[in-house]
Amino acid sequence: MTTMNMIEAINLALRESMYADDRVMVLGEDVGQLGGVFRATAGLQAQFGRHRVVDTPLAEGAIIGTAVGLAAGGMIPVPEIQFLGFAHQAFHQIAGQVARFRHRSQGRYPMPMTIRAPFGGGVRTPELHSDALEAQFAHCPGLKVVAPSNPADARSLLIASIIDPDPVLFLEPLKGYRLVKGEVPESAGGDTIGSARTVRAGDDVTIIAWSASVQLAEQAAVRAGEELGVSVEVLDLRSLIPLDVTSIATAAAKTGRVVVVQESPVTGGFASEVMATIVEEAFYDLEAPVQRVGAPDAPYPLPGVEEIYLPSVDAVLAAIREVTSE
Amino acid sequence: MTTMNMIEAINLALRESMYADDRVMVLGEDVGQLGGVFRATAGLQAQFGRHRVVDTPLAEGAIIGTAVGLAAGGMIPVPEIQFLGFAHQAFHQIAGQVARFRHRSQGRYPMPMTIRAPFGGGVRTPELHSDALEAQFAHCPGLKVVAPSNPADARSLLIASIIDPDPVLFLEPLKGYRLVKGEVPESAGGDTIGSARTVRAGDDVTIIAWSASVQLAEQAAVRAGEELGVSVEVLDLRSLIPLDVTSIATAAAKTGRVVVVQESPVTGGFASEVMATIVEEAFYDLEAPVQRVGAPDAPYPLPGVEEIYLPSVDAVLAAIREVTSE
Amino acid sequence: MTTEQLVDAYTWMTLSRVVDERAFTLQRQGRLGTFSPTKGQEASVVGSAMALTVGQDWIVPQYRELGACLVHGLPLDLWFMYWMGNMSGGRIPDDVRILPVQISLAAQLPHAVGLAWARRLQNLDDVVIAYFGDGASSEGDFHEALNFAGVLRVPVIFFLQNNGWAISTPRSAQTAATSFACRAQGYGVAGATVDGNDVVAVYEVTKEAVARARADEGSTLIESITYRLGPHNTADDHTRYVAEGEMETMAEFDPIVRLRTHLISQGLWDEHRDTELLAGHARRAQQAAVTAEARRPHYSQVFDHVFARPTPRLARQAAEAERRHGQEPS
Amino acid sequence: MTTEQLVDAYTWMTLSRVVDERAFTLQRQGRLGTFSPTKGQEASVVGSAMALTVGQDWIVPQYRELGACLVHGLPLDLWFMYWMGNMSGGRIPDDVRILPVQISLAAQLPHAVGLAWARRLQNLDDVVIAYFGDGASSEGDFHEALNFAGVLRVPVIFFLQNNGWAISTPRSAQTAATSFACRAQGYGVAGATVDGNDVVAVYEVTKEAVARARADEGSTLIESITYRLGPHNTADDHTRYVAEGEMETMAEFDPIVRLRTHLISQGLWDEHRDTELLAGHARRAQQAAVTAEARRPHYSQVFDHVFARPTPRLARQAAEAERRHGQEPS
Ligand SMILES: Cc1ncc(C[n+]2csc(CCOP(=O)(O)OP(=O)(O)O)c2C)c(N)n1
Ligand SMILES: Cc1ncc(C[n+]2csc(CCOP(=O)(O)OP(=O)(O)O)c2C)c(N)n1
Ligand SMILES: [Mg+2]
Ligand SMILES: [Mg+2]
Repeated sequence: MTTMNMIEAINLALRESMYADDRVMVLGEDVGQLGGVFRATAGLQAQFGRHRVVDTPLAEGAIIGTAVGLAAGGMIPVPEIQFLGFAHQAFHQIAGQVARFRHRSQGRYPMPMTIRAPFGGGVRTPELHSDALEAQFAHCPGLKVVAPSNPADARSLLIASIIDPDPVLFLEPLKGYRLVKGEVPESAGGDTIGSARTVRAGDDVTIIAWSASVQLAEQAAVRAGEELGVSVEVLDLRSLIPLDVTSIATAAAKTGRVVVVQESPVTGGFASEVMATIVEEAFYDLEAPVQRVGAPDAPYPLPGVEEIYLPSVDAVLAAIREVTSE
Repeated sequence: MTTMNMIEAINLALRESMYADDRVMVLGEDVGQLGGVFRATAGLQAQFGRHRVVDTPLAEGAIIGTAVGLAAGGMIPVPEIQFLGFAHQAFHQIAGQVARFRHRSQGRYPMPMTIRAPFGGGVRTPELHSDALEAQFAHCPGLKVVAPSNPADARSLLIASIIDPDPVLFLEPLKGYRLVKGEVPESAGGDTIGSARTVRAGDDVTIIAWSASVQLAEQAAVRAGEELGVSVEVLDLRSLIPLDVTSIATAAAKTGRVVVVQESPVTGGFASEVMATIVEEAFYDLEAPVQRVGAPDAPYPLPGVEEIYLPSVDAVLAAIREVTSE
Repeated sequence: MTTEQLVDAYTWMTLSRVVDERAFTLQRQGRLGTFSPTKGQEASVVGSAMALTVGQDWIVPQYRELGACLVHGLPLDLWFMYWMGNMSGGRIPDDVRILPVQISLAAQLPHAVGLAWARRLQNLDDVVIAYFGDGASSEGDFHEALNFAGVLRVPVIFFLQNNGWAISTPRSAQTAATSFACRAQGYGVAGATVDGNDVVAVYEVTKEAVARARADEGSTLIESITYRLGPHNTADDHTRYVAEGEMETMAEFDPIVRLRTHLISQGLWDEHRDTELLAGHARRAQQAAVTAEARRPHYSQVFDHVFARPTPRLARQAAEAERRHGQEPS
Repeated sequence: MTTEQLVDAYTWMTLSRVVDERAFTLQRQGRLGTFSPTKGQEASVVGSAMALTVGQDWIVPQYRELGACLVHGLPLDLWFMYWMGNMSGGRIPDDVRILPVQISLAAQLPHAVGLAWARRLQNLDDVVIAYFGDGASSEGDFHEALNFAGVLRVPVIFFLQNNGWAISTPRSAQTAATSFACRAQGYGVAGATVDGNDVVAVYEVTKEAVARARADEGSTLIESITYRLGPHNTADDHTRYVAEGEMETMAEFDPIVRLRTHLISQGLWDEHRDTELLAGHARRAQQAAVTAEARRPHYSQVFDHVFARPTPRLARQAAEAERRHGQEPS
């Protein structure tokens, strides 16, 4: 066991993956010489060379588009999008090409590819760098979407994503890059994409969250215990696609009182899918309406008001109060 | 009252809008000389001239991007995207620019713009022409999303969208273009964006749908009456953003048994938002779990199997049976 | 081009034309979906494809390059299946080096760059040719792909078929540039313009580009000036926008007529062989169409190959479909 | 440029530099967010902006063009507010013709085309200048915007600041083209290259482009060759990728030093005036920063101006925020 932050865990996973399989290569803006603007790819070019860690011209569409060709041609590309907001420049390649190539070719051209991108707010970035856009990508059939909340998962799920024969959008919580530290085991083990994990057991209320919202949920859980005497279970989805429907149903049924926390604007966010799934799978176990916590239906604002925009521990606590009120 | 199909109603609304306000202009691929590949803009160039109905080069990003500048410069652009699937090429302009310009400039640069695009399946198109992608756009704060199901609404809502001071993505059901006919009143009246409408009253089950799925819902409603003796109400959302939360809650509460029908793949589709809204607003009125009908979590396939992919009247009927089973 | 190659080119070009006609008829009968004929562009498509090595080099199509796919080994029945809406038609055989039909304009261009890059990283000297139109050249993907190609110095031939039209939009409204090929220097790649209705010229210019690519001298942008002799696709009515008489005038430059005239004048061809060839093509097209039609699409095409293994929810959806459609005759 | 204009240019350039320095300090103190200094590019930014008519023509910025915005009337306190993270800093006064800061690289280029198009449609002869970098030029938006500009023949000046870097990516890795300006002919627009550290040259070349644009002769792509004299932004450590000594060498071409030397040599300037000017700038920057800091952002910035009128749900969310934050001092 070693303690590391998210960035170190991601860097480790990349290094391990590149070491294990020399078809794995990294490409993107500033990933080589600089080692990434957050240093996620630091040292990789020195270790694996300029052919496997490539500073590309500045064009997200072509970063993903060439990765499609690289995959078709026998490589396992791991493109980085510097901030998820700029994956919009490549949306046609991600939704229309990456996600559909295996299906279109009926298996002839699989797309083993992992697109890495930091996302989410709370670190006072310029505009367009902080929006939590996962729901837009979770509705692109053929694409998997993985969103770890802690270093151990970041490491094991990134390795699993790169090994996975299908394309994965691997979302890294910007806020957690340096802030979230945790134990990472010696061996990456055989983690699998598509399984949620209970990160905290509890009896009265279930919070379902992913990525940076898991920390929010955990903080709220602690305070709910202390301030309200409410015992809270926290389920970390870890992956949105595939969605771990079974674990969601079990966790929801266990307490019958569920709060779903997302960082993105409420309307059309992925929490709505989680709620719909709970209605389908655990309706008769519900004791109260599922509560949803998220940002308002507005673009991510400038830093001056981001704390007002972002869901807070208080807001999660209020939802816990609400869901236990009847 | 005149009977017309969707295309004729849209063409009429464009003509009326251009006649009423000479800042309104149409731009896009093949919209001028040809009058659009579906003839939605037929005759407009002849009537309003080459400056107001413009055949652009083939680039969706620039069609939307120049529309941003046109709006900032005092025009009211109505860009057409030939098929919604190709709006992905402009996703960065739609989500990152069109939707955010008013907010970014704190009101200095509003974006009066209506982006028209046909979408949805059932008409045996080539790949990428038929996917129902509305959920991806309904999660772009700052953008309105309107999706009429019939000619009268297409006409009145398109006029309302063009008048609206904010940007609207106006989704036109490809399948309904010629197939769906209906009465259209002499005057467009003052329709408003953001209000749902009950298109069929009923007592036992509520179906909520939008765009082409409304016809599916209506057909299922008739059969449910005949075959199951179940009286079905149908609520046509007409607009996804703004969402008519009140009408959804009322319609759900009325019967307590709700089926939501969407054409898009189930996971992460807009039906999940409708279900989450029902849970938030009408949970205690529910008599049974809300049922969701949609396409499988797969890309829209080639025509040979599209009837298997698309939600069917049978599938809606099965959901009605399910929701009335307890 | 050798004499033999000239006759080969003529064979492929006429086969393409015959298949077009067959497919058009099938479309009118409701037995085949919307498709875009190659008519008028056969020299451009076939001449370029013949300059690459079949089985080694790669074809990255848009959607209007039947002849190139045939030259490189695509079974004709697969082509019919695809345009009949059968997803299995998209399953290109393992030993055929062609990427799937690309409906999204210019989206295939960065794929071609990545593919060539991958092969070079594996120390293989495959060359990639990517087809696209004058309209597609206005998409951002064109620019990004060519710029990457220049920087990466990959062996790609960007083969732009300037056929005068993007549906109803004339070339003159597509760009104010005097040529498309002149864009090459803006990316540090080679550029060339060629009469796309002259199969020999097309072959030669592509051959040079292939040689450069193979020798690691990088990419080439070739503008092949040709003409779309008919509607954009089976759903299009070109009389709404093509000036009266223009198609008829342009038909005089039909590359098939031109090559036939040349072959006959050189004593390499005659009426009799022509009749036989066309009859053979007709049989072959008919046969392929029948084979394709007989392979009814299976409901599972919706679910298979979305992922290597379906997600739990997709598996459930597939099981549900199996329950509903599994018994239907296929 | 007239003598007076030269001194004006020097005034704006030095003000830009002083504001950079002030902002850098504030950033280090945690009082201002991540921002990108103009340092080294002041001649390029100011010289070009001065070639347009203030109050009539339009500035379409990326994010590194403080000087151009100042020339065209942006109140300095708004600039500080914006980079301090106060959304009200994005509210450009009605009589100032500047579009908002654009974080998405090259996304503003089609906006500039549309804006110019709109003005022409209204029979106005405004000209638009759009700024962007060597890195941004690789985005698809660049290509699409220039191609539209050519076809529409709109009065836009595409002002590409080639400052050698896109964060850590050197110009040599950005494109294999020998120049960026040579791309102009691929769009049928005019092209020009200029020494971006020579304010007179920049002014002159832009002036010509403005004249062409105003005369309805279309757009120009200007490549201004300059150098980023420092890190990409306040979060960047350029020593990780800039060769040792390179910044120091390039500092010898600092456009401010160059212009000052010229002014002094022409007897138009002296040490005393310089000291006074800089002191005035420092006071002005300090004052603007203080004013900006005093205007605390109000919670309602999250909700206001998302739409003309909020959707019902957004209104509910705003009411909830009002309940939670409405009482906080602002
Ligand atoms: C990205 C994208 N936008 C729009 C379309 C719709 N569309 C199909 S073909 C076509 C014209 C293409 O013209 P060109 O590239 O010149 O090719 P050609 O059809 O002439 O071979 C259009 C606009 C599309 N398929 N993809
Ligand atoms: C579309 C997009 N992709 C990536 C980024 C992240 N990013 C910000 S600045 C920058 C480099 C820009 O270089 P250049 O265009 O040369 O402008 P400069 O900073 O040198 O002025 C990058 C990659 C962004 N802001 N937008
Ligand atoms: Mg064409
Ligand atoms: Mg730069």
